[in-house]
Amino acid sequence: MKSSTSLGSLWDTWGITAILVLLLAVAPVLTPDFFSLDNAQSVLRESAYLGIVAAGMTFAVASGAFDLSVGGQLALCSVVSLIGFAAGGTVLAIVAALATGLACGLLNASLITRLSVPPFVATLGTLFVFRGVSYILTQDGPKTLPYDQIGSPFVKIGGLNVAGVPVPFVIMVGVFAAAWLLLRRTATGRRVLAYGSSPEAARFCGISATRLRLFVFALVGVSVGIATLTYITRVWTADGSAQDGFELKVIAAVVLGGTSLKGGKATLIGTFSAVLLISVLNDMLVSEGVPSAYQRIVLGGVLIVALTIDGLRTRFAAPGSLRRALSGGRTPQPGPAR
Amino acid sequence: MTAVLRRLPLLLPLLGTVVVLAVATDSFLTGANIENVLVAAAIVAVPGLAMTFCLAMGEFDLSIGSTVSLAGVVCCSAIIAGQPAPVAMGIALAVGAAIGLANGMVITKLGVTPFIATLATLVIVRGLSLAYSDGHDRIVSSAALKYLVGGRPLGVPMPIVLAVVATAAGWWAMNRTRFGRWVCAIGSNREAARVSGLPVDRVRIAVYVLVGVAGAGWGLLISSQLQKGNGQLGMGFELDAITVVVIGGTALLGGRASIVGTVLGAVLIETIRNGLNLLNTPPAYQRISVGLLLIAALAIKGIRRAEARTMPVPAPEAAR
Amino acid sequence: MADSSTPALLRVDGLTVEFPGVRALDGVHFDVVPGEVHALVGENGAGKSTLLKVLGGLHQPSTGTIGLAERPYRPRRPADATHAGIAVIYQEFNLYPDLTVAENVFSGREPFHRFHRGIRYPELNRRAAELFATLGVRIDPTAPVSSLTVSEQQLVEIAKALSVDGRIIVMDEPTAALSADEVTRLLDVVRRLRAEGRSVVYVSHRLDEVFAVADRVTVLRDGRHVRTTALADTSPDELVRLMVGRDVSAMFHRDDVAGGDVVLELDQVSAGRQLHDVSIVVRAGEIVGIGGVAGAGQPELSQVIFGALPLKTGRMLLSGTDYRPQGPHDAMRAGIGFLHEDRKAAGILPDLSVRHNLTISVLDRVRGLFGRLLSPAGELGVFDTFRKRLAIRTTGPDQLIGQLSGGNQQKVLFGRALAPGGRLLILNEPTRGVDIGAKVEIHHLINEITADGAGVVMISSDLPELLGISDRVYVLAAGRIVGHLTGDDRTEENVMRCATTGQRVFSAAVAG
Amino acid sequence: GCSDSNAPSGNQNGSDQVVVGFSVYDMQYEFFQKMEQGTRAAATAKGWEFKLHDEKSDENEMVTGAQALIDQGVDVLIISPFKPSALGPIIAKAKAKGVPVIVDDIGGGGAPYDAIVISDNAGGGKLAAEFMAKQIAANGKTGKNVASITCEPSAVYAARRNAGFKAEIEKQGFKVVAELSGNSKAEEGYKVMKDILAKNPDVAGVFSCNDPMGVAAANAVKDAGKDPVKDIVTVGFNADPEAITAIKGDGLAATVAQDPAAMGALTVKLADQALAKTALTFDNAAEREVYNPVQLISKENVDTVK
Ligand SMILES: Nc1ncnc2c1ncn2[C@@H]1O[C@H](COP(=O)(O)OP(=O)(O)OP(=O)(O)O)[C@@H](O)[C@H]1O
Ligand SMILES: Nc1ncnc2c1ncn2[C@@H]1O[C@H](COP(=O)(O)OP(=O)(O)OP(=O)(O)O)[C@@H](O)[C@H]1O
Ligand SMILES: O[C@@H]1[C@@H](O)[C@H](O)OC[C@H]1O
Ligand SMILES: [Mg+2]
Ligand SMILES: [Mg+2]
Repeated sequence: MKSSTSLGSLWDTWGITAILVLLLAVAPVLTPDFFSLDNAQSVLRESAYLGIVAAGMTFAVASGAFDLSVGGQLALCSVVSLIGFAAGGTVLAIVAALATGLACGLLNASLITRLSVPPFVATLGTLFVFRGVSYILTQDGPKTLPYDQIGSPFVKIGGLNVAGVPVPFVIMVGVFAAAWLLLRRTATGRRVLAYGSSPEAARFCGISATRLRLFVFALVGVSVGIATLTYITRVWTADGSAQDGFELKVIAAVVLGGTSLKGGKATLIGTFSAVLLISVLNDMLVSEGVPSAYQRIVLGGVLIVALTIDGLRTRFAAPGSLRRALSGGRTPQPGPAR
Repeated sequence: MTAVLRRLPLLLPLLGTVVVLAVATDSFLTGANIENVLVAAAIVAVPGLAMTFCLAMGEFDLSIGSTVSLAGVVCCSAIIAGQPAPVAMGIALAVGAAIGLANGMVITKLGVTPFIATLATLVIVRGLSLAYSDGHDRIVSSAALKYLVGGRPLGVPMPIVLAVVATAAGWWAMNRTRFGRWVCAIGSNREAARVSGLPVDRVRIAVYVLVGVAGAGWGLLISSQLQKGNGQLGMGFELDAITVVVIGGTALLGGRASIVGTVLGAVLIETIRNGLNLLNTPPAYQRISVGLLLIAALAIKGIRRAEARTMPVPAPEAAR
Repeated sequence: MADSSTPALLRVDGLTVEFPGVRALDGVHFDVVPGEVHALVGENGAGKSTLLKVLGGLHQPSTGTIGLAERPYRPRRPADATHAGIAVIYQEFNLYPDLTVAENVFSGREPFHRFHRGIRYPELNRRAAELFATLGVRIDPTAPVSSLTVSEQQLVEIAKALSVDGRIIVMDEPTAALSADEVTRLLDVVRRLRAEGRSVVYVSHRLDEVFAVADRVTVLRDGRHVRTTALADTSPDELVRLMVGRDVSAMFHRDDVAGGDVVLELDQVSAGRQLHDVSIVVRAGEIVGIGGVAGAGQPELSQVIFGALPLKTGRMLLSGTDYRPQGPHDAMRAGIGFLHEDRKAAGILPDLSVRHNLTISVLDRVRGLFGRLLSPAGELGVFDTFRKRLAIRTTGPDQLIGQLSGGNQQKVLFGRALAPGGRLLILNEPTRGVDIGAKVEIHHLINEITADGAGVVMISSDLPELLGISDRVYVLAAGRIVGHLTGDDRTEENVMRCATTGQRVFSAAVAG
Repeated sequence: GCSDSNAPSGNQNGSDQVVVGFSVYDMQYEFFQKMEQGTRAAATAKGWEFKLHDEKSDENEMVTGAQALIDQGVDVLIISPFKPSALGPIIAKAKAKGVPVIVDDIGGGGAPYDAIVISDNAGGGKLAAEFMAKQIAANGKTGKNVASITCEPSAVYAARRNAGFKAEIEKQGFKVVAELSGNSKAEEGYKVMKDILAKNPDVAGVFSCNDPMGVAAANAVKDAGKDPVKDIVTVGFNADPEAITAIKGDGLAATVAQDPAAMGALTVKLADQALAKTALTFDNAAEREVYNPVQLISKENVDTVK
């Protein structure tokens, strides 16, 4: 069989990874101790929770929706997990985080499928609800992992390394591997892409929108539950305000990675690289002592540059388009547009 | 009446909320409070109307909250530097237009997806605003700037006047002009719009400029209230603007727009917020209530839609 | 009538268009003289649509020249074509579902008030209505396009092209979705355009239309020019040979079969606003045709069986047991396959590859590792089978389906419907847009399925096809069964009589 | 600090110069800019090397950045934590490396820091209440209703201000008829005040637990045609420049001043003592708290404070 991988489709999957590699190549020049063990571990540890949720969110975006409530879910899972820890130690803390995530996801899913509330509004609404409930549960002050529990296995998750690799990062890699299998090698993953590509056509392929959305939003919830384990054991505390604005960061990582907001296309490799890209960039800016106002300007600029390369690629994908682009014409996007 | 309700499904939850508040509080239905709600609603409605065009086109502009901040900082700095207030406001609006133009160019000419492009501008413009103001307040005392929210032509608060004019203009532009139809056409099927020879890029750029200017206008209204500009203002406003549009019934995927829906969406949100304050609701419960009411308002619509679906139209639904 | 000695209005020379992995056009030449109808024919994927897209400014050739009225013509964008007086009806619709019919027809050319910039809606709607009157159809100009049937959408596309007032009107398979009398009226319009001195480029897989309306014909094969000739100098058989490169055996013929057990029974079924008290039976091994004019309720009938439309009253039985699908997923699990008539809106999964489009209905059967994970090899197997069987022209399994020619997309969707191989297959317009060779192959495949014991419900606006392949035909009019034709009663006259006059013709008892 | 490490006589990074790491809440706020100036000035005066990290109002960034400072080998860490309750993992790491930790402002979150310099937030709230009661009386008003605009519910320090205010004002016979959150934001403070005025046009005073909301509330009072000094006594907290300007122009009745620069200098002093392993003296030994006094600023004294 002749392989039909074109440069274009390679870029779709690996584009952001290429930019990440580029950045890693210049990092030691700009930031001499970038590859010091401490720093490298810190970069990998720091973004695991973002990455894990982004892996789940990739499915939601691929199905043509997104979940705005993940910040509220993270807050609630963290608070409940800490309550669980206080009540029953490590096992209960873990179970509480996962179960809360799943419950949040199922609640979103049932609002969307049973009450026909559009995902945007349903998850915007539950964002408020989850944060509100988290606040109520922390009325007497934020929940905290007590300092005297420093030796407990739960508290250690966030800080441990195996063979020098931070455990949160190991978990993140595991989650991405599982997510990749789910997306690329199971019927369910394929249905997600089909539904995102054309909900109407998918319906006539026997894909049940109800079950699909139930699955997708429950999956996002579970991913938040897992992320909570790496998050809460790193910052040791939570209340209703935890990770304000988280939803936009997560969606940005997914879209930056190359997953289309219109649904139907997804790349977990892209999401993974985008998460690391943001984390590496942030680390470099911070260790260079760039004031935060300017950090923002650089970060925004890099986002645009990264996706400009992508935009230009699509523009030059069609025959004769290079010439036309140079002469200012427009290029048809391949495939039917919706 | 049922026809009106079908076209403006938000009326029902709005009326319900009003009735509940009228019963539950003794101050909701006072003149001062109604004016208070309407002014607050007018202030989000104006940018919401511009955002309606963006969503109708099937796109988002996330940068609007940062534009609010930068416009306020620029306007107040200009006033401090001795510019007459109208000139300062003009400069601020021009800055808003420039941000919109930048968004539009990056999106159409560089092919960056609107979500990332405007997210990047959100971050950059916030950075500019913070860097320019160095984290300091730009405090002014300007009667002319104050007139934007404090003025009362013919006894009507200025924001309401602005919103009424903007609604009329927005409705006309959306439903009666070629521009509005092209916006919906692009949102309905971008490829078809291109094949039909519509000036797709020009329309898209125009919409981003519109949102930029409206964002700057929003910033002026906020700075008019606070008599200052600074780098912190307007955080998270992008979600507020998009929310009033979406609950107003404009399709997130584009193609359809409801100008009046956006205005009702703004009134509903502000009514809920005001009502919760009148009821002295603690912040945690306020969040929960706002969330639940949002869902409830749209669930009512959703159930109506589900009912409609059991009486299917002859043709298969369009794929969306 | 013009002949080939008249100087050409449009002249295409040495045109080459390349896509990654394919050369869609390879040094093609082609010309159109004023006042002629020039047909363009060829197999699926021969390059017809690509040529038209170049004329319309959608694709840019890598080499070649085009002259229009003796001047170079290099359209870079659709507006260039419109300005040059070329109007194109593309094979895939380009409509805005959320806008009204009239807004669609005049998109970009809306009449507006100079002073207040408002669109002149009364004029807009009136002009749209006039256009539909010339086409002899009634479509409400103020209806949203999302409420139209596929054939109505096709008519809107035609009206759009006519509204441009072009010198050259290019039509890519305009009749693929039209019913017989709509086709007749369209051909009249084409003749009228010619009489007005305009030129028409006409693409169709229906050679009878080509012979009925065209003056000259150009045959493309594999992106190359094969022959241009006056129709008077050729025959259908010769055209087929030129297109396919070999003779194609006669149209499929099917002997009468006696059906087996009843697979599907509908008892007084009403659904939607369109379907009333429908009772039909389908037996194993049978092909049951559903006839009637467009809009008589055919898609509704097929969708209610497939669970895509909820049942209002009546009941359905599948192999004798009660059948109440909650949605198409239930129907599929019950062993029903389905082909939708709207390829673009409800057929293709545009972001997925050809392979994934094919296997989406049989995911449960392409499992490898642990019986859970999909097996890429299994999927390739499905792909290979159908590519060979249906001669799908694609660069490979990973090509996006949207990059296939229209007819090849249709073949993929047919394969998808067929793949699960259940007890009942519902086919809406199975051969829409496919070439002659593929049509015969599709008929063979349908025959094979029934030989394996499945029942088939077949809906086709192509009456000869419907009658030629069905064992029995039910006729629908205004959502009710008005006829049931078997044996020698299956004639076009009988179908048309009950479909249009509502006169009831039953050649056999309906109930099983 | 804890003396479990056999720290070399010099310091962590091997050279003679002491390196101090300062992790700051958010450099976008003037309050923390001043705190940073005070800290930096005191540190450089001692000849120390000063390393800054900006938490950017994010608990994840706080933990990451503060831990990175420790990794980089600072000898002592000063931190104004965005989330006091997230100090645990930072202090755990510091302890492991024998780095003393001095907390500045906000709160200590119960972790074993070496010392915390803290404004008397509850005391500040009390000062605000005392002033408000006095000013209401001076205005000749008899209304007994007042309102409070709070920060976001997670801000522990702000909750203490409100608690201090409430306790005192109620003791003085007033009733807090509205207690609503403006989430620390000026825009929301303005709106909330409008709602308060719509329901309770007769409130005699309003306390706001930061100045952006306080000045915004004063603007809302003015926009309702009332005077934020004479009609509705409006009091903020922090003595941000905008509050000082407003007080001078009769646009705000009072604010409670903290002195972030002085607090910064104080943390450096404590850091020095901790490095030298001298015993620290606390105002509240149980919590290892060192208080920095707060001061009420009104028209009367606004010209006398710097
Ligand atoms: N979204 C869906 N729409 C329609 N049918 C579905 C959907 N999800 C699963 N199914 C079908 O439901 C049945 C059971 O589903 P389940 O998810 O338990 O198993 P599966 O499909 O074999 O597993 P997986 O898809 O995860 O590999 C299967 O026949 C499957 O094809
Ligand atoms: N955007 C595209 N990207 C890649 N290949 C394409 C694209 N468009 C068309 N092709 C290829 O070009 C060839 C010619 O396609 P074209 O659509 O012109 O065929 P056609 O003659 O119109 O066929 P049909 O009768 O099926 O409509 C096909 O092999 C098709 O796959
Ligand atoms: O007083 C400080 C306040 O001004 C700032 O906004 O948040 C932290 C507080 O300690
Ligand atoms: Mg499954
Ligand atoms: Mg074609």
